[in-house]
Amino acid sequence: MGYSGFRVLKEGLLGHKGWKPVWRDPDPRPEYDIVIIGGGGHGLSTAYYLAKEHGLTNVAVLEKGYIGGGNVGRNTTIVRANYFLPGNSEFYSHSLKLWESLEQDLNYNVMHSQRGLINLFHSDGQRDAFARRGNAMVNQGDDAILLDRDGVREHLPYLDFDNVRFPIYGGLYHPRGGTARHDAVAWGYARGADQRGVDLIQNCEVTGIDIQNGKVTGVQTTRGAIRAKKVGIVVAGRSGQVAEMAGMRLPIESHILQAFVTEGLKPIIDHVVSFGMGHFYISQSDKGGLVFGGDLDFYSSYASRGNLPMAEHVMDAAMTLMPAIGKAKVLRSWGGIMDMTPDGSPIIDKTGTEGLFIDCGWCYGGFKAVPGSGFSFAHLMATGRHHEPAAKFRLDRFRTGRGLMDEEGTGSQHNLH
Amino acid sequence: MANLVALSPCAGLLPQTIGAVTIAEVEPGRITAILPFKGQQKAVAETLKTALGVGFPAPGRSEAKAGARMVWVGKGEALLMGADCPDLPGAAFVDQSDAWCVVEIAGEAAEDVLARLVPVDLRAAVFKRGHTVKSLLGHMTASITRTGANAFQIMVFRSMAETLVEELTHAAKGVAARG
Amino acid sequence: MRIPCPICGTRDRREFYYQGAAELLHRPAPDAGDAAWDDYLHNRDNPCGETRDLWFHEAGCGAWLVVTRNTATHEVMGAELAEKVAS
Amino acid sequence: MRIEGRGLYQTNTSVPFTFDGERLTGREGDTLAAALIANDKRVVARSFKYHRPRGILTAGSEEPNALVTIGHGPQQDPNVRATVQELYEGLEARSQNAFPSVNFDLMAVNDLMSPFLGAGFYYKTFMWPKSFWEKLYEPIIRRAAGLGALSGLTNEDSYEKAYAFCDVLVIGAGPAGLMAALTAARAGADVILADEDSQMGGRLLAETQEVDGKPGPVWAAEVAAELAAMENVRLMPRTAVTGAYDQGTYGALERVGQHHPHQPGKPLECFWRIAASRAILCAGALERPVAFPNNDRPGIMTAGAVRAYLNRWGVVAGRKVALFANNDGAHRTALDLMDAGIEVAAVIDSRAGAQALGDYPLHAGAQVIGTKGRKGLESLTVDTGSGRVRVAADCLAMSGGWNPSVHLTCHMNGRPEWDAETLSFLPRDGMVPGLTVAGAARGQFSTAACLADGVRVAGDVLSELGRTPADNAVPDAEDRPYRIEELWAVEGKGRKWLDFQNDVHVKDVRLAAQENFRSVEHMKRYTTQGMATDQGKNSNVAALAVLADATGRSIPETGTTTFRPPYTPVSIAAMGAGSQGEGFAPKRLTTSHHASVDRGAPMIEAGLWYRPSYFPKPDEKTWLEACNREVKMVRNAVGICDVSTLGKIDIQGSDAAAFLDFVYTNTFSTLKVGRVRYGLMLREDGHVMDDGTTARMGENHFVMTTTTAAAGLVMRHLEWVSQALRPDLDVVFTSATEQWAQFAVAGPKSRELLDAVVDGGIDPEAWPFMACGEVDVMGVHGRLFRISFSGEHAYEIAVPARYGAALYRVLLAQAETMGGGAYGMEALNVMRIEKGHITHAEIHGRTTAFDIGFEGMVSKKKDCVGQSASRRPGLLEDSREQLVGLKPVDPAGQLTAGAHLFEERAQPVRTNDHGYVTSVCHSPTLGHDLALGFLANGRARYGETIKLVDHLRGVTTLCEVCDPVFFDKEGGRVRG
Repeated sequence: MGYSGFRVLKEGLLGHKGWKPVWRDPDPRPEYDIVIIGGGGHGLSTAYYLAKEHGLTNVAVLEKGYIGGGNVGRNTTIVRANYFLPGNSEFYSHSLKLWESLEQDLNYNVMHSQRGLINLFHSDGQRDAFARRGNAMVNQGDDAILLDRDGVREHLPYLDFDNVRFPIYGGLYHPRGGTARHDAVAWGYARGADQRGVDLIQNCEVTGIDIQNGKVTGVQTTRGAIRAKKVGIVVAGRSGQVAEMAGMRLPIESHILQAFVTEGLKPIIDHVVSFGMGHFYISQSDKGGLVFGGDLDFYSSYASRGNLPMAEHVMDAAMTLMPAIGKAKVLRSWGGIMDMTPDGSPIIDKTGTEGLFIDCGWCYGGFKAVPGSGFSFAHLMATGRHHEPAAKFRLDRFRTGRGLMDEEGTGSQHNLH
Repeated sequence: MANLVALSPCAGLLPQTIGAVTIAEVEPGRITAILPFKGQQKAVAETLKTALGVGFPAPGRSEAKAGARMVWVGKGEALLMGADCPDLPGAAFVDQSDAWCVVEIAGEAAEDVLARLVPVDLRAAVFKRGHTVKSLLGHMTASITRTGANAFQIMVFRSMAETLVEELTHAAKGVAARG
Repeated sequence: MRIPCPICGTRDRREFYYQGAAELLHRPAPDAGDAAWDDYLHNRDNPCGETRDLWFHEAGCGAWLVVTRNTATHEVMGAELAEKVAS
Repeated sequence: MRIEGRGLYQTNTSVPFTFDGERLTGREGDTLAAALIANDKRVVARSFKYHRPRGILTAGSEEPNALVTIGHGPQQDPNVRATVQELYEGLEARSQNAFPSVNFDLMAVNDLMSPFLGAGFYYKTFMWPKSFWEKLYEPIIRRAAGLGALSGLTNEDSYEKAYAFCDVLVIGAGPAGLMAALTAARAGADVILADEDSQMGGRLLAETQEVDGKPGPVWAAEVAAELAAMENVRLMPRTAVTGAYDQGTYGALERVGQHHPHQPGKPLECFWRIAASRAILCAGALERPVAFPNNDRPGIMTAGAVRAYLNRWGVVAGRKVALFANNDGAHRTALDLMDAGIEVAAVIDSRAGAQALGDYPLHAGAQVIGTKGRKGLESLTVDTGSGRVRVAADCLAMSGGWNPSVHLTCHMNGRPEWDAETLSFLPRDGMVPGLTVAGAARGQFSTAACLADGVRVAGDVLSELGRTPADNAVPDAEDRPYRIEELWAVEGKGRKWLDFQNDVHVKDVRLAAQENFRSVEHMKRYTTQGMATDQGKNSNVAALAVLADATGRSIPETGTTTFRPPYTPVSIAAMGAGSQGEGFAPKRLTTSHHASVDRGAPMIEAGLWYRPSYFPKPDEKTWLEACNREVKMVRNAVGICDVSTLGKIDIQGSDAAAFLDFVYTNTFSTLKVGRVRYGLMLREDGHVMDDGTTARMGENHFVMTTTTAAAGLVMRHLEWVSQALRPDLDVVFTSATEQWAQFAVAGPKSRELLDAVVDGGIDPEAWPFMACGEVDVMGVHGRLFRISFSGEHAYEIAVPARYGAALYRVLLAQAETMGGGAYGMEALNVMRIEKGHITHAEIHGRTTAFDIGFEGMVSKKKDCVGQSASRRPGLLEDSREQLVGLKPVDPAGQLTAGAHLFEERAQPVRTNDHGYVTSVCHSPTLGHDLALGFLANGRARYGETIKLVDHLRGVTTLCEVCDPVFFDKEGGRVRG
């Protein structure tokens, strides 16, 4: 059923009786061509692109809880393509292009809003590093503008420019950066996949992966065994546990990232703003809440909740950067489970088991990757070949040292990002 | 040629009295970091005891005798304050007389002021005279020792003297304003 | 979160730096080969449940600790000096 | 309306305040909400989506409607609950989210459009044309969004944070909490009793019940006084415990300076971190509204709120009050109102068997199926079961039962359990380790039960702590049964509001179910129910019941969403207190800081330290002029620079040399005493961590130097290596950075200068390049190192820090007599680039020893940290980007840091990218720009012409690739 303004008007007059389920709730069939483990953003988009780009619709997405209940439903909703290392650069560039036509593609308003992102810098050294990044973005065909202090002031007059520990030297402006409504992304992909015949199976936890002679044959679930020719693992923070079912040990540690939202306020922050000295980023949602976050809590955890020291640190950063928001009140905090790789960049690859594929390691940046990740992972699973923009997301880069993507420069070892 | 003039870390910043606390700089005398080598902790403690009457303090403790004080500051490390370091063959000893900014905060509100800054229980019932901790004070690492019923010695690295004074006075003003 | 430092007693998490899985204590020989080094540096059990990991009491006594902890509940079962575990 | 003689605060002190500019008067002890009710203000707010006129619904922090803005200018505080804000003289309150006024709001047109604006409508439209979202639709939606407004001005108020510790934290000071605190305190435990209200007593303050033969508020005041007098008790009124965190850590927000006129310097709020061995949650319960048609009219309130306003503050929101309930407890409202002489229009009880407790008209088995009065309730329509009657009433007290305040128990992901008897979610044991629940928060709804539960739970907690309760006596109090039957949504024409603020009604939840948003999480996210400022405190259970009904499941099967911190919203300023302005990080100042500032040097930050950028002369117009002069000064005469910020680590022990061999790639055991060696340190992943010089002061004594930025990192790393990797080594170390003030004395005249300062002068034979040792400087014992970062003949001289300021003055004075002077970071940077010396611009974390041409320094004769990983094939390939020097082909050509490198004729796009520029300077020595950068296979490309492209700054320059050492390659000057 197509969505449109006309349809909304019609249903409004008819008492909304005509709206149909956004997706079905099918029982699992005994066999599929492809089983995707994980009904989060990346799993759903993978299923959608398998169907749409490759015509593969005998596909099931197995979700142990509810669709979109993982990190796609708990993040700070930022969408950007401002990476600078080869590998990341082309991938996020491709993903952003998919975002830019996502509403029309999905016939679902995910409220992708390109309100612009500004990364602030606070020293000459940081300016040079951001210039390098901005030039890489332009090399890639994306947009970047280097703002000086006055340029930042024009966009963000409410920042503290005068009495501040880390003065603002300028900012890297990425006009095509922005935000999207996170839940809608999951629902839009779910609806699109379902409409094309993909079975979305909720409350279905995978408990085992069946492998015979080095080849995957299916999965065991809480709703019975399901045979499959190919299986894709797309479970973010749970990657370690699911991979273990296939006898794999991954270069992943699961960590907490907290995020915060304030009570609704009249618009004050029109961009996405990030602080260069203290891992702090903020935007204001269309409902009026300030949505912001900071760094990892820095200890491995599956608890989806954080502790006060990092929460306070985030507020500290807010107060030094933009004390105009001091009287905004934090309404809710939450924590997502981040699948951290040693170098902070993701993995989209085959595994040592034939027919078993993995898409993981999105660290704290998975939301903006949802379209690109699904597109590239679907390409790999359907064709057996790496999709060019994601070709560097290899599992073996850590062993060989070839193509490490340590954007932060803090090291390609765990807990340095 | 003239001699070099010595300046203390908080010169021009202290003392200050705010509400029910007074914050003043302390001239600690000579400070020597003592780090016993492997297996030498006991021998070093005995040498110190013989020479100065103070041993090597247990974690979280300080000892004092006739002006000489030993303040524990970390794993395998204590500061000898107020006395010259005797010959200690079993330990590394490093002059730190100029490395620390040493301040005393005293008065009825001292505990309340420190409760704004230090994530450790410093109330008299659990943190008694002679007890010491290495912890945070605001965003700085600090050594904090109770020196009296309402008095604490605070030490941070010399370069952060100005921040220390700002943190303490800011907290003291908030406490005082509550009345 | 509070961590029981064997030297200082139980302290707020903000005094500690986190390093990750305690298997970092078992450094392979220089010639152990790339698989052993890859495993040591990168691959992790990443358990959901009990784990042993490394914490540094940076703003306290300066001891490296091995903390036994539950990653699902954040329960902390205990801590020992890394030095003792390692030697 | 004020009822004289009623209420706890019988003073004659009137308190003037304004609401939307109108001058009004309240009474001491009032909340803003009580004062507005006393002044017969009915519409005090507008709802979020439909801009419906709204009145006050509750008497607590859960209030979803009556949010106002307090104050103006930088003090402007949006979204303040009128039900919590205490009245004070001059309080300035304004309504929000209405234009032009709360009584006449043009945005109420949304209400007429509501058939089209149901749950999730925006996901289905606003998609065409593509470009209209950012340009048209979103701006309109954003303008309509939000409740109150921030001032947009920098905060000027004071906030604070603090820590507290206790054996037992009691959260909530109602009957259960007071008894729990009293029991624990009398047994000698260290107790903190925190309550979000301004006064201890909880519901006792709002009811007319007696405890121990005394009026409840009197009893509560006596207990609070006893507790206040005990040394082991800390009472924290106006303090909401906002979050439960691990190992007994609780966050709490105290309102310190918001209940009286502004006092400059006094904190407005304090955010507490409380570490408690045990906690007892006595947070009470919150009353549920009932979803019946048009249940959101001003004048419709929870029954408990009606009693609170009457009994505590002596005000009533109407003259004819009706009651709609499904439980016995609510009937007290009618009794209290009649006692105060207020007409009770009707009591409508949905239970067929309901009995009247007094002389009031009761409709048992009846329901309210409609209301009238857009800006204030006028009448209700009641379905009595046998027909419809219209009841005139201007206030309706409603009660759908009570929800225990289990929120904190859910902060660690625990889910409460549905209880069919109380029709509420009750906490399970152990949801938060160390936290036990007592009283109404676990479904004990009578006062007597709460008192007894507080005593019992405190006793359990005490025995866990190894203490014995001193006294187990429980005071007498009312023990009336609760008796409740299900009543969630009443059918009938009109919208039945669930989430008042977000305008979510029963039909929205049913639409969600119809569209298969059947998971409670999906329903919440799709409809926005529970996402308003009350976080579903008023609406969650009823919405869940409606969803359960719509999906044919029971409530337990349907499940519940979780509660996450904070319990009540916490201002960013409170949680980030102390960090505004310069408080975000410590400032580290060198001993020469003030002298540099006095000379007009702009100070820049490096690893928390402040260092001088350059020292302008009066005739110099730009920083570059000053920088060029300083470079020439050092190259031709002598310059002084404070280098105390570099980390200095004193390392001693019989295995000190072996230790250094393990942490550095190169060998230090072969270094002679009295000599200095440059060292390179890797991370275990084989990339460069830091570099610096280390001096051997004695056989078993070294002083290591780190870069300024990495000093802490290196110290942590050394501890790691010594404790975890090499506990076998006999080595100890400590930071000596702060003990020494150290100055570089650089330039051809440096020895001449030092001859005048160092006692006994400098014997050139004794001080060759890379020598170190102890010296006396004007009678002060110090250290001298003959090392150079500038490439000139240079020394670093160190004295104890107390003499730093004095020595800097002496050195400068001496230098100035020799045509020299101070130089800053800009000149230092130019000189090190001229010499090809790397900094963290080059060793930025992704570079290896191979990349910077130092792979020869990674000794193969010994193991060291990072050695194995550095041998990975991918880290040794020629195609890697390698450190090179770059100079413009045209000497006037401009180089910029951050630019990328391409072959001369290649398009500047990613696929042609060959590298990038890390450091750039204008060299006054060579007369053109210089750069260091990384170029693919760069070392093999010296002499090649490549293209530097900086899109962002619009620069394209052809460069020659060269060796990174541009000046004095042979090093004659440094050794001279």
